[in-house]
Amino acid sequence: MTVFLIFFPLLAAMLIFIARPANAKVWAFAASLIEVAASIVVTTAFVRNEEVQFIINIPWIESLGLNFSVGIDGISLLMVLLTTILVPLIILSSFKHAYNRASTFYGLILTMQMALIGVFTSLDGLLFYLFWEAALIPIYFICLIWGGEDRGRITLKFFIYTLAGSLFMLVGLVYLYYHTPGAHTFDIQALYEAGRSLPAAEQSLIFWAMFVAFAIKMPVFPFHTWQPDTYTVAPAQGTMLLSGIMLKMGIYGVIRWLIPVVPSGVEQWGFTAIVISVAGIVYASCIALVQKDFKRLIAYSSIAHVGLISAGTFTRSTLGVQGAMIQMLSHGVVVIGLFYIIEIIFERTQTRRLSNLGGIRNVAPALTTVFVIVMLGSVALPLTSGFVGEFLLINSLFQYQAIVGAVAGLTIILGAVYMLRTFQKSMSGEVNALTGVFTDLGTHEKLVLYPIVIIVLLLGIYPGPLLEISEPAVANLLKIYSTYSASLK
Amino acid sequence: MVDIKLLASLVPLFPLLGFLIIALSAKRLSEKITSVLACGVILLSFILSIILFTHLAGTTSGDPAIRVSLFNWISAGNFHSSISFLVDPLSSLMLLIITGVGFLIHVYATGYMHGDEGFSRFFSYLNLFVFFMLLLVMGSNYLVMFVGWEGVGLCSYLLIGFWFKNQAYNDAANKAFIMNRVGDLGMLLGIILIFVNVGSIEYSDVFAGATTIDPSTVTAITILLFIGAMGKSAQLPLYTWLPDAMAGPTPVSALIHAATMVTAGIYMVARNNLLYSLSPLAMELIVVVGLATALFAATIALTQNDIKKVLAYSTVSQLGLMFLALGLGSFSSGIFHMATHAFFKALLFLGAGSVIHALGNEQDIRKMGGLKKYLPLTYFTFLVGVLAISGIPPFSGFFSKDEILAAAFAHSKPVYLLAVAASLLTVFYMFRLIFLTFFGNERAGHDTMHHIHESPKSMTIPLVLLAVLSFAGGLAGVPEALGGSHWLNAFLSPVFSPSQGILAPHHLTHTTEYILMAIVVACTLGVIAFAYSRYVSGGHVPRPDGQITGGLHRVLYNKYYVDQFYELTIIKPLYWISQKLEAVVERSGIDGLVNLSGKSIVSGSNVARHLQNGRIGYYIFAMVAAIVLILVLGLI
Amino acid sequence: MNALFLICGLGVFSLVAEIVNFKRGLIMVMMAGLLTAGILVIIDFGTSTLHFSDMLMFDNFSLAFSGLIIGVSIFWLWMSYDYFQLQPHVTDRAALILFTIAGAVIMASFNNMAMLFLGIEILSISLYVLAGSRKESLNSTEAAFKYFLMGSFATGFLLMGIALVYGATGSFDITKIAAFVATHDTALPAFFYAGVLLMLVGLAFKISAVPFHFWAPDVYEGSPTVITAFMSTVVKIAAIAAFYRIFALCFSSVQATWITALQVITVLTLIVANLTAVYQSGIKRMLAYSSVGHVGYILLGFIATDTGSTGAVFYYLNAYAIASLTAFTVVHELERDTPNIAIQRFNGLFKKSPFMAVAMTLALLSLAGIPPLPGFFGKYMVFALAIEHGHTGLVIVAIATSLIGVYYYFRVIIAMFFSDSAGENTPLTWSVKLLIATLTIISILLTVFADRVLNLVA
Amino acid sequence: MINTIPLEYYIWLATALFTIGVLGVLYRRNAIIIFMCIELMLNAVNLLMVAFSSYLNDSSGQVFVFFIMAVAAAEVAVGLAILVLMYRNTKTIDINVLNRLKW
Amino acid sequence: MTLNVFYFLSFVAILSALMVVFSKNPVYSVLYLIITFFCIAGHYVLLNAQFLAAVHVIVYAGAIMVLFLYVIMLLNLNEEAEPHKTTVLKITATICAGLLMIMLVGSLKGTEQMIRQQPADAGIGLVKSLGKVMFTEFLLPFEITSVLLLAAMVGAVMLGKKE
Repeated sequence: MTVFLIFFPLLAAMLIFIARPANAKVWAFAASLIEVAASIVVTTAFVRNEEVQFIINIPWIESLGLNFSVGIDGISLLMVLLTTILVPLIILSSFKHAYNRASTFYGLILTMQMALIGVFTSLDGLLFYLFWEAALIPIYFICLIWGGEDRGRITLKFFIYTLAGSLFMLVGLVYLYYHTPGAHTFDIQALYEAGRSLPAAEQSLIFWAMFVAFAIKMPVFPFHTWQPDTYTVAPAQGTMLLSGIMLKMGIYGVIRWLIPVVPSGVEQWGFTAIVISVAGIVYASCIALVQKDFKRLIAYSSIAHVGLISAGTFTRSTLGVQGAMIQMLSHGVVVIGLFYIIEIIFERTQTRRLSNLGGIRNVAPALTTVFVIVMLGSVALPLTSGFVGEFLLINSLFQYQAIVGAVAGLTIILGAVYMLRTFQKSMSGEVNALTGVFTDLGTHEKLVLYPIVIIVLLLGIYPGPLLEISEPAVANLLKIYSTYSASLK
Repeated sequence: MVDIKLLASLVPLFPLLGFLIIALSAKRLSEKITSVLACGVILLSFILSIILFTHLAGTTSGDPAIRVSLFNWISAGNFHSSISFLVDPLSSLMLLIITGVGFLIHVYATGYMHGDEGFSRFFSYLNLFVFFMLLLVMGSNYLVMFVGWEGVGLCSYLLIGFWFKNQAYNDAANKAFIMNRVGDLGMLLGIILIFVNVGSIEYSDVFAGATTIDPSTVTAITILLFIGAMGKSAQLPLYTWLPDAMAGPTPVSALIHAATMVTAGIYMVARNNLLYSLSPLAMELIVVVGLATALFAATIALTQNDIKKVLAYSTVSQLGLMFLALGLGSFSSGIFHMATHAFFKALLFLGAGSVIHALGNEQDIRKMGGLKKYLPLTYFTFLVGVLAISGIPPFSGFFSKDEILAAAFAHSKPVYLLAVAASLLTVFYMFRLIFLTFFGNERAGHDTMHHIHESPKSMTIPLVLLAVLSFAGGLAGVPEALGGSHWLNAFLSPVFSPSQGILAPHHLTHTTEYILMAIVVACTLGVIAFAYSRYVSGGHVPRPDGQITGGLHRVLYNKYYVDQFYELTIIKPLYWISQKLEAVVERSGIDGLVNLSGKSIVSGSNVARHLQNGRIGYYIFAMVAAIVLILVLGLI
Repeated sequence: MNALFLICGLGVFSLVAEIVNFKRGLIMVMMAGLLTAGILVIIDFGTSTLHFSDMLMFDNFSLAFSGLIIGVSIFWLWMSYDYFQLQPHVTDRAALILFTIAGAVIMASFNNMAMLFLGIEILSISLYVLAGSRKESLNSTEAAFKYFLMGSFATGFLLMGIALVYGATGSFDITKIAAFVATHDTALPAFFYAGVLLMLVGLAFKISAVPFHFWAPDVYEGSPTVITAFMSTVVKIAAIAAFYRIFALCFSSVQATWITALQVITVLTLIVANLTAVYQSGIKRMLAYSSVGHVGYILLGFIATDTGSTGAVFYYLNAYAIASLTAFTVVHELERDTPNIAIQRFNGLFKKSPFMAVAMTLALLSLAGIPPLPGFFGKYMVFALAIEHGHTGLVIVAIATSLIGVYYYFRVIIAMFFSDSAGENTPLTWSVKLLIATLTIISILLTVFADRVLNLVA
Repeated sequence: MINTIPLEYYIWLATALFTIGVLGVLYRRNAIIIFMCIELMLNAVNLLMVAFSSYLNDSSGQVFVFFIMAVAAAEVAVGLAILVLMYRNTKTIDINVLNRLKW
Repeated sequence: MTLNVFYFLSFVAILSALMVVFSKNPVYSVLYLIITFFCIAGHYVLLNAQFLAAVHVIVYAGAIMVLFLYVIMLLNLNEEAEPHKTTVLKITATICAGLLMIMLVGSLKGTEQMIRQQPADAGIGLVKSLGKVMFTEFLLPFEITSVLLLAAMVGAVMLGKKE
């Protein structure tokens, strides 16, 4: 089943690449719907405990200790669900846009999905790394081929920057690999053991090697400068993929591949990570305040949100990690909605400068409603998805260190400041020449945005079932961590 | 027999349904159906509230509170929270006020908003507001209260910026939301601190475990919660949003910014009376903040010329008085004043709305005057409201304000004096308002006067009903000194008894109370006379904006320059820092560093390629030199 | 062994073909012959035999490398079909190429210094000529001249090294030298070490490691493109095989002597080659620097001369050769009319010929070492080896340079996908399409069956 | 005969000749002279080989010298052909003149 | 006596080798190189490599150097063909070569330790014994040399032939 989940999108992508059907988008959409169905089947078959399920383990390169080993536990399942549900929305969001070489475009999106699901299900260190990098290639080309101005330089910076980070992770993984007991292997459990057997100083080094990779991917201040440019230049769907799903890889990496692997390193440097994450919240929020470009503004807001998730994760508490899980889902949905709204506005007005917009609310009530709800999700209003996660995260941070929690809480204020300003500048006021002829949402757009709105509200009102899915697995991972810490004392 | 718990959970459900139906049907429903629907759901909730109220009032034995738990909301690790309701005397009283006053205002609004293009939007927001307000007061744990707390903030935001074409209104809406958020952060942290120390956020668990918490932590918790209240109930220093919030339609000002939402802070403190009573420091803080706000806002109100702004500052001031009561440990007085205030302030706002409506959206009292004969019903009801707020017996305000002043007197004399000053200032500016509006010369333009008309029935009937309430509302708390039994105190005692046990408030003798009442009433009448002589007999009209002289006057007229102060100390620096962060740290600093590494590679390459200069002679030299080096490396 | 005879025989055959004027099908015959040779190699696989008084040893190592050389040569012939058909001296060129391949096979399987020397010289002398084979072009002449002059100079050092080693050990036989060195490690005269180092220099020149690489960019740029492709694939494989064979098998017990020098060479190669490649505007010159850079990564694998490294080096060469060949095929197709094309020639290639663009992209990604392409596994293996042996510092340098590598490879990719098109569309023949597709598929198979490839030389 | 001459002498002599060859390659810019200097280097190696061969009493060293000679001859043939080709194109045999390929 | 011959031959060899490098006229260089080769042939004789000495004279002095002469005459090179060299170049060239020399000589210190394994056999340099080794042990290289020469021949023709 896991194999199907991973490789069905690739298969579909290959077929689309080769067959080049005239209406590639429809085929891609159908494929992504099948993937949704598959993920639902998995969810129903999933037993809610801490076990990793649907395990497949095939030797690949034995001399390198590389096995094709995948499986799904609660944490993975949530991430897989996020991926499978967002991808159809992303594909659907492009229906109005006639991309050149559509088959390539949709093929790349599906390839990306393959890599993402692979990342979230890998149980082998090197395999994880392979999927991790494999996710970079399709998104790079999506941005390069269909991106905006100056994309060559910007996407290259993005590529090299993230690649640089992940190479550090690779070094860390290899180092761990050579410390696995017995015959060396990249099996996740063996890596856990290897990491824990290392002395504290070496764990610190491994911690930094891997943390840098994850921090760049998320991205956390000060490793973030590739992100605003890339988000701005990427085509809408590319931005959605990047922000909606891809950055979750970093947090997922921290949860599964960092905290349990080098507990002592995390113990030693976790606070530093929290501090820079929290500093990033305030920093990115401030910069978002003065952005003139709508997309860039949301890009910075994403940095701020991710900073909070990252900080919460590093508290190593169930509350924090669970908060991170739910906030990842929420952020994925919300940010996709926001970027799509930006795309809708851009497509109609050909501008993303806030000062050129305004008054859209007069002519597009449906868009306004959606925008408001998604925005509320972003500013974490209770009963929207954003609140559940932010509450748990701030809670965990506050328990960890009250001051840090309080500073992190500033996101509640600053987030409102820049989001409301954005809403006001773009939607309120009188219409102008650009926005006067604005048409309200079309069918396709509604089909994308309404589900997003529903998810935002549903997650906010009744997050219980999702939290229950990941709770045992999170508790299990943290137990691995805490037993180690306890054994030191 | 219908299950009482079901009824309880239906109370917030009806407004929610109303909201959903109106919102989802977009503009397809006609104004009439929308009005009926919107008012109907509130009415249903009101009826249910009455049932609940009578149920509670009728239960004499044991704990009368009704608890309903709907479903688990957020749970992770050891944190659990559910969507659950608690209906006890305090919340049932709140329910009555919210749904009752809310219903009247809804009805009023059907007339007031008639013909507005956002008619259905307005009512959907309004219903949503009632829903959140009900959640706020009915929640049985802090998180549900917080949901309502933020929810009402949202509706307030939406309704202040209801006329979104005007960017000034939008600014006001943003300001309201953000200032509330500042408070909300404090509140959220307070809730988290409670959870950290008690391990639960259910009221019952927290109150049961309150005495086990470290006293300094209690202080921290209560102060954090109070920061939330400062934002929501517009106390110093977070009050500036409320006057600006008058940008919203007048029914909104009446419902949200006078009767209900802004009193959420009062409710919250009253709800946590046990925690507050454990922290004398927090109580002191509330006293100071409440009193300062009362005076501060009252002085500003003296010079304002916008009819709604005056009322807004008056609201801030009154809220200050309520906090004063709470801080003095006289929780039921605070609640009492909150209730009466809800009546008369709603009345005043609606009356003002009626005036504005009649004058074609004119809000400047300098352009009114002599409206008594054109708008008799409005004038009459407005007068009732003014008398009530001024504390003229036997209007409701008299009883509730008197209680607060009595408590202040019992606490300390200076506090009492200041409180009296605040209430006398209130009397002055309220009468200034009514005199300038309804008495004297007609200063409105000719066109305006031509179209002037009394408001439709849908607007006047609520006015009348509210006037009745403003008059008679005080009967719920006639003090023993005046032969009453103070029914309200008795009704709320299950809620406040734990804290009263700790605080053991002073009781004044009846004689003292009589003297105090007499003094206050006498002063009040004196002030009224002064106002009359100045504005009616003297015909004094405030000067236009440009001609204001006198330092104090100007300071007051400009609201102590607080907005400017905030602009200068917070907003400007924030943007300045942000801009610098972006320009210096982000672009030149971090990104500059990243780009520099890329550029240095390219320039390094430009250097390195000159190693390859195409000349064989040079190549061979390099090779021989390298061979020598390698021999040195390998052999030495 | 038989394969070697067959290849030499084929060379003579093509010379004879000139006389009987058999030109049309010559390339086909060559390919068929090479295919047969490849099969002969495969048949021998798993055996380890010495031939001609221990002159050659065909063990798994040499068979695998010979197989690789022959296989790559077949694809190379396929790619350069028109180079033979459209220019004069078909048979001469064909013969020279076959002699070169013979030399390459000898370099992969020698067991005696004499064979090493002769193998290198057969290969080099043929290449000097081939590099200059575009006689009308000044660049080609310059390439031949530079290559020849510096090559023979380096041969002098190699010979000096061989002589000194012979003087110290009394034998040219590698197994005997290895045994002698192992038993006399303290009693060896100092000039033995000088000999080893001089051999290092001579071979470093052949594999074009910095600072003995100066010839490579100029020669690669000046030579006809197909010859450049040949040099950067077949010749490089052979040179590396020879280098590995002599240093890993023969001099491994005196590693202390040459390891420092090799590390310095490795670091220099990584840095200088990758850095210089960044500024290049001509695609061939860029690929030349990249090919020098790859030598640096392969040398990283030499630092640990145990069983693991053989596989790593072999796999790396596989990945590298396939990717390079794909890249050169595309370059060759694009430069039909104008030699020495700039990177701008790739502008908008994706719009004109997505097939070529995608294949080129995959090849470049593989060269850049982006997973999951085989180039990544190659890099990964040598990195892992270096980390295992504690050379983390070297790995950090290698990682930094591979990032620089990404930079210049991606310039081509960006040109293909981003810029507007330049130049006309040249339709591809089915043969070229098939070749590109086959190479790409092989590249993917290399990823999937990496374990099999690794086990070939184990 | 050889007993009277120490091996070191030959090694030194060969080294000297080899170094003179290298010096010539570095010193001159005339391609033909450079070729000749390379030949000198090879001859130095030959001398060394023969010396070793004699002192080790092993004839394989001398056999190797044959191969070196063969290779030297082949190299010279090809090299001079290239040189002539170059001279035809550029009318010079200065090694540094032909440097179109660089950077 | 033998030692004196050695000294003489070595002196002439080195001197003429230096003259190869420093002669202005390429023809002189060729001639000096031939002298050097003869000296080396003399050393071969001293070393009991009589056959090799003969082959050496034939191949080098007889064939290779003649080829050089031909080419020089063909290209009509004279003294002015080479531009003036800077002093810096001269000095660096000398320093480089000197350093190389020092390194090589320095590495030869251990030579004295080498003990002859068996008494000298004057026969190894004769055709008989060389032929035996070449056609048994070194048969393959010998045959492969033919491929080398073939390649060189084909190549030289290919490059030299006018189109």
